[in-house]
Amino acid sequence: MKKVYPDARAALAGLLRDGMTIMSGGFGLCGIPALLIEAIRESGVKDLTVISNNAGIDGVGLGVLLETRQIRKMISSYVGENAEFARQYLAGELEIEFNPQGTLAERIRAGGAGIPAFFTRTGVGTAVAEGKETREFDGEIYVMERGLFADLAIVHAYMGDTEGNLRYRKTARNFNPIMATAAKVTVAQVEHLVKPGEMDPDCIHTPGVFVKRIIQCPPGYEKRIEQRTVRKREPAAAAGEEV
Amino acid sequence: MKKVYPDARAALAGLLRDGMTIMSGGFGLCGIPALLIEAIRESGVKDLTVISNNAGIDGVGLGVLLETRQIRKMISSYVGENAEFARQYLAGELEIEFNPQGTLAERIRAGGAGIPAFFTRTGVGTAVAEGKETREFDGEIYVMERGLFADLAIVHAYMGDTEGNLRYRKTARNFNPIMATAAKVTVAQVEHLVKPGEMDPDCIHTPGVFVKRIIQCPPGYEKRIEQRTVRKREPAAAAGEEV
Amino acid sequence: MPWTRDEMAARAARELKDGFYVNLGIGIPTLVANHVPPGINVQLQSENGMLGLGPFPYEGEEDPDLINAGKQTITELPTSSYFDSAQSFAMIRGGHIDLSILGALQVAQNGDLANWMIPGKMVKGMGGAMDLVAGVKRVVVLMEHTAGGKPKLLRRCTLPLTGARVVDLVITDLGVFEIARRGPERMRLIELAPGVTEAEVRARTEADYEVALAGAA
Amino acid sequence: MPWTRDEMAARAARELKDGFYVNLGIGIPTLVANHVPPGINVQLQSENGMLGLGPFPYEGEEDPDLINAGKQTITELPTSSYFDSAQSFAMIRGGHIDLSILGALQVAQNGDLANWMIPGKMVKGMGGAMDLVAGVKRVVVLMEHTAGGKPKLLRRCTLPLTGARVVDLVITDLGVFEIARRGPERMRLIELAPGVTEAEVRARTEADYEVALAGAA
Repeated sequence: MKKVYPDARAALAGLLRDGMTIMSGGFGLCGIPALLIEAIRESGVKDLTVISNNAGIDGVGLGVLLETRQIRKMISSYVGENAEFARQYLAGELEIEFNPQGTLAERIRAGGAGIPAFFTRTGVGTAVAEGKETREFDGEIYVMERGLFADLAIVHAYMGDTEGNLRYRKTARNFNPIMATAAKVTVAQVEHLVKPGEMDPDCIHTPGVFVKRIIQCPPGYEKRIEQRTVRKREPAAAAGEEV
Repeated sequence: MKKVYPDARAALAGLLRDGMTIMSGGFGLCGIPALLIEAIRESGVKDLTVISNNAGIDGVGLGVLLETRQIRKMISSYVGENAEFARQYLAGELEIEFNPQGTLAERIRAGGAGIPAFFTRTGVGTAVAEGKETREFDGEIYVMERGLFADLAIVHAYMGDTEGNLRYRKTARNFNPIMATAAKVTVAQVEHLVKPGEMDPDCIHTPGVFVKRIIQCPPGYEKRIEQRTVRKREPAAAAGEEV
Repeated sequence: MPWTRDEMAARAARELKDGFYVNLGIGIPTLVANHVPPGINVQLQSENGMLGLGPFPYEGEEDPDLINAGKQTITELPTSSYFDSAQSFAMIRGGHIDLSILGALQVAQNGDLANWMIPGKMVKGMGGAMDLVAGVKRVVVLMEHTAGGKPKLLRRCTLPLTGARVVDLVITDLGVFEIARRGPERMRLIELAPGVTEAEVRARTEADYEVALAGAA
Repeated sequence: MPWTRDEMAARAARELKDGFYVNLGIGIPTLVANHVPPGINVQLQSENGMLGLGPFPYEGEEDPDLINAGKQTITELPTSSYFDSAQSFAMIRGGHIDLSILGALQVAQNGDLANWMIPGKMVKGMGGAMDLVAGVKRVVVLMEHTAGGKPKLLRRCTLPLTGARVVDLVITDLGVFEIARRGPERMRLIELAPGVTEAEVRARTEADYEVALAGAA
């Protein structure tokens, strides 16, 4: 059972169809599966529902699928950084379902874990709870939220082996591991593809069972920075100091 | 804010009271917080409700709290290996609430995650679902289960730092990380206590926020094996071969 | 002649497909690992938090931190990974494990399974069995056809259930039965152990089943 | 004289206690990190999956894999750990974070908070704000007392809510208000910026509040 594919296009072959639901990992531009997004763009598949915390920025990440109008609906928590998004949304060309970020994460985790619904305090008394069942437990009101499960999940990892075991790096982990569990098929792009046994088995974030196909990013693959923020090299830098 | 305590007794000082609920990590005898259990025995605290996948064996692990009759009720998935347990249970001295192992794990995880209730397929149509709400989602019946939260969680980790960050080893991880999240106070015993920065931050299983007190196991701390099973050193060992 | 335990395990191993992730129960199911067909690569999952189970350790190499769900010492493989109990059952409940092979006290013709409790005896608990049968994609039962001369394949289970309509296939020492988990109740005898007759099976089975043997009329 | 943004942040920093785990919102709340009192050790959490946030990197040391929830490049500390978004919000929703300090568009006298949406304008989404205010043990709002001359402390919020009865304390440029999250509605003015009078605050506040200044009659 070979999981390794030569490139993004090959790894997505046979998996794409119009109207499908795709989960796409990352937070902002951090840990996004940019190669796989690019291959989806090239495939021309359309009317997509995309579940992703953010929508990229213009021309980067999911921004490229917005430019080509391949996305019909987004399920996200925050989409502030994308002018093309705003234009399509205000023109009524794009549907958006906002979820609180933690509810979005938990819905994805639930979908992958066989939990069809759960209760949370988040959003009680707000527009988020409208039309949803609320219920009291031990004197506190909670709203019921449903699990999310997609046709396809695309994720980015720092390291992966040929069995599909994945390891993420720093805050590029974010939504990737939970999305990897919550789709019929999960395809991963990894910066470093290694042989089984080269990763510490205590430090595998996504066990191989969740990953069906895997590709290695080509040399020179660029990870973009959305907000480059730095401090001056001074003896006593104040802002953002260790607290 | 010092989290490190000199020994198990000191780490539990002020935390124990009769009738309290305690979560205790481990699967069988693997990854159990034996030092902390021993200190609970010495404290004499009684009428405990203990949430633990198993109940130890006679004289080892939670078995020592059964011998001293300090446990009034167990919430577990499997308690097969303990003669004293069987005696007290059949004599009506001990209450037991059986949970399917995955439901137990999810209830603990939910308790720690602020989820008061969730739905699962596990146990539908069985005695486990009796008296519980069932509900249909997308044509499938599910049973509602409640989150679990304890007064105290005691866990065992392989390595921990003075900030309370923990790392577990192999299958000794089991219930420990989720229990660490699901109690008012979590106390950890670790085999190796290190300074912050000595563990890879991508490989910390329990972030320090969940751990209030920590002790290091003394030299010679023995981890017990419940079922020592070996194979013969032969050129072609059959049973249990890699598959 | 009825199948031996090893032959039953070998028959169960024919349910494995390349790339499968499999959870094996305690007892006869454990033997299935010895009969994986050549060219088939499967990964074993253990619900206490491991994927990629290796064989038992050599004497002196036992590791107290490395056990299977039966609490036996085992070893790891290059493909192994570890996770906590919540993630382990997320994997199981979420339908990510392809196959579970486990033992049974009783199986009903509608796929009901009883394998955790005999009322009046000491109850040890269900462990992970209820989660496995509710969550794993395909459930295969490996069991003796009768217990103390009494049928274990029944119209209705009389013991408390582990799961309702959860069994896909039953392999006994006498033959193999397919069960429909959805729609009308339907159990079919699809294979006989060599030399065992349909009449023998009928005599030792309470459940109603159709005969659908390969090559039969 | 009203407090400056830095003075507001310094006042908010007095809410920190040793050993606290704290989530700071974007804007003025970020400045709180610069005013942690001596002897107080706090760990900052970022909802994108990090505990133990370090300062901004030196030029040339930015790491695309290391950002805060505002998507700014940051650094790690010896105490840092990383986790996925589900665990991050399990931490938040489960009440494991001691304090959240965030900005607001409006706060009502009953503790209702609006800070994510202005109808008719482009809606960007609530991000993690709804989870933070619903889950964190104590919620402190840091905001200007008025916006365009209009009060932001209201009897009832007119903008869509981020959370209902979720605010414990409001620090504005004019003073500090305590709000009861449970029981009858109750907002109390407990501190004034130096030189600011109670009458000035009253004139710029729509919400009903009691005056409970330390040292006041």
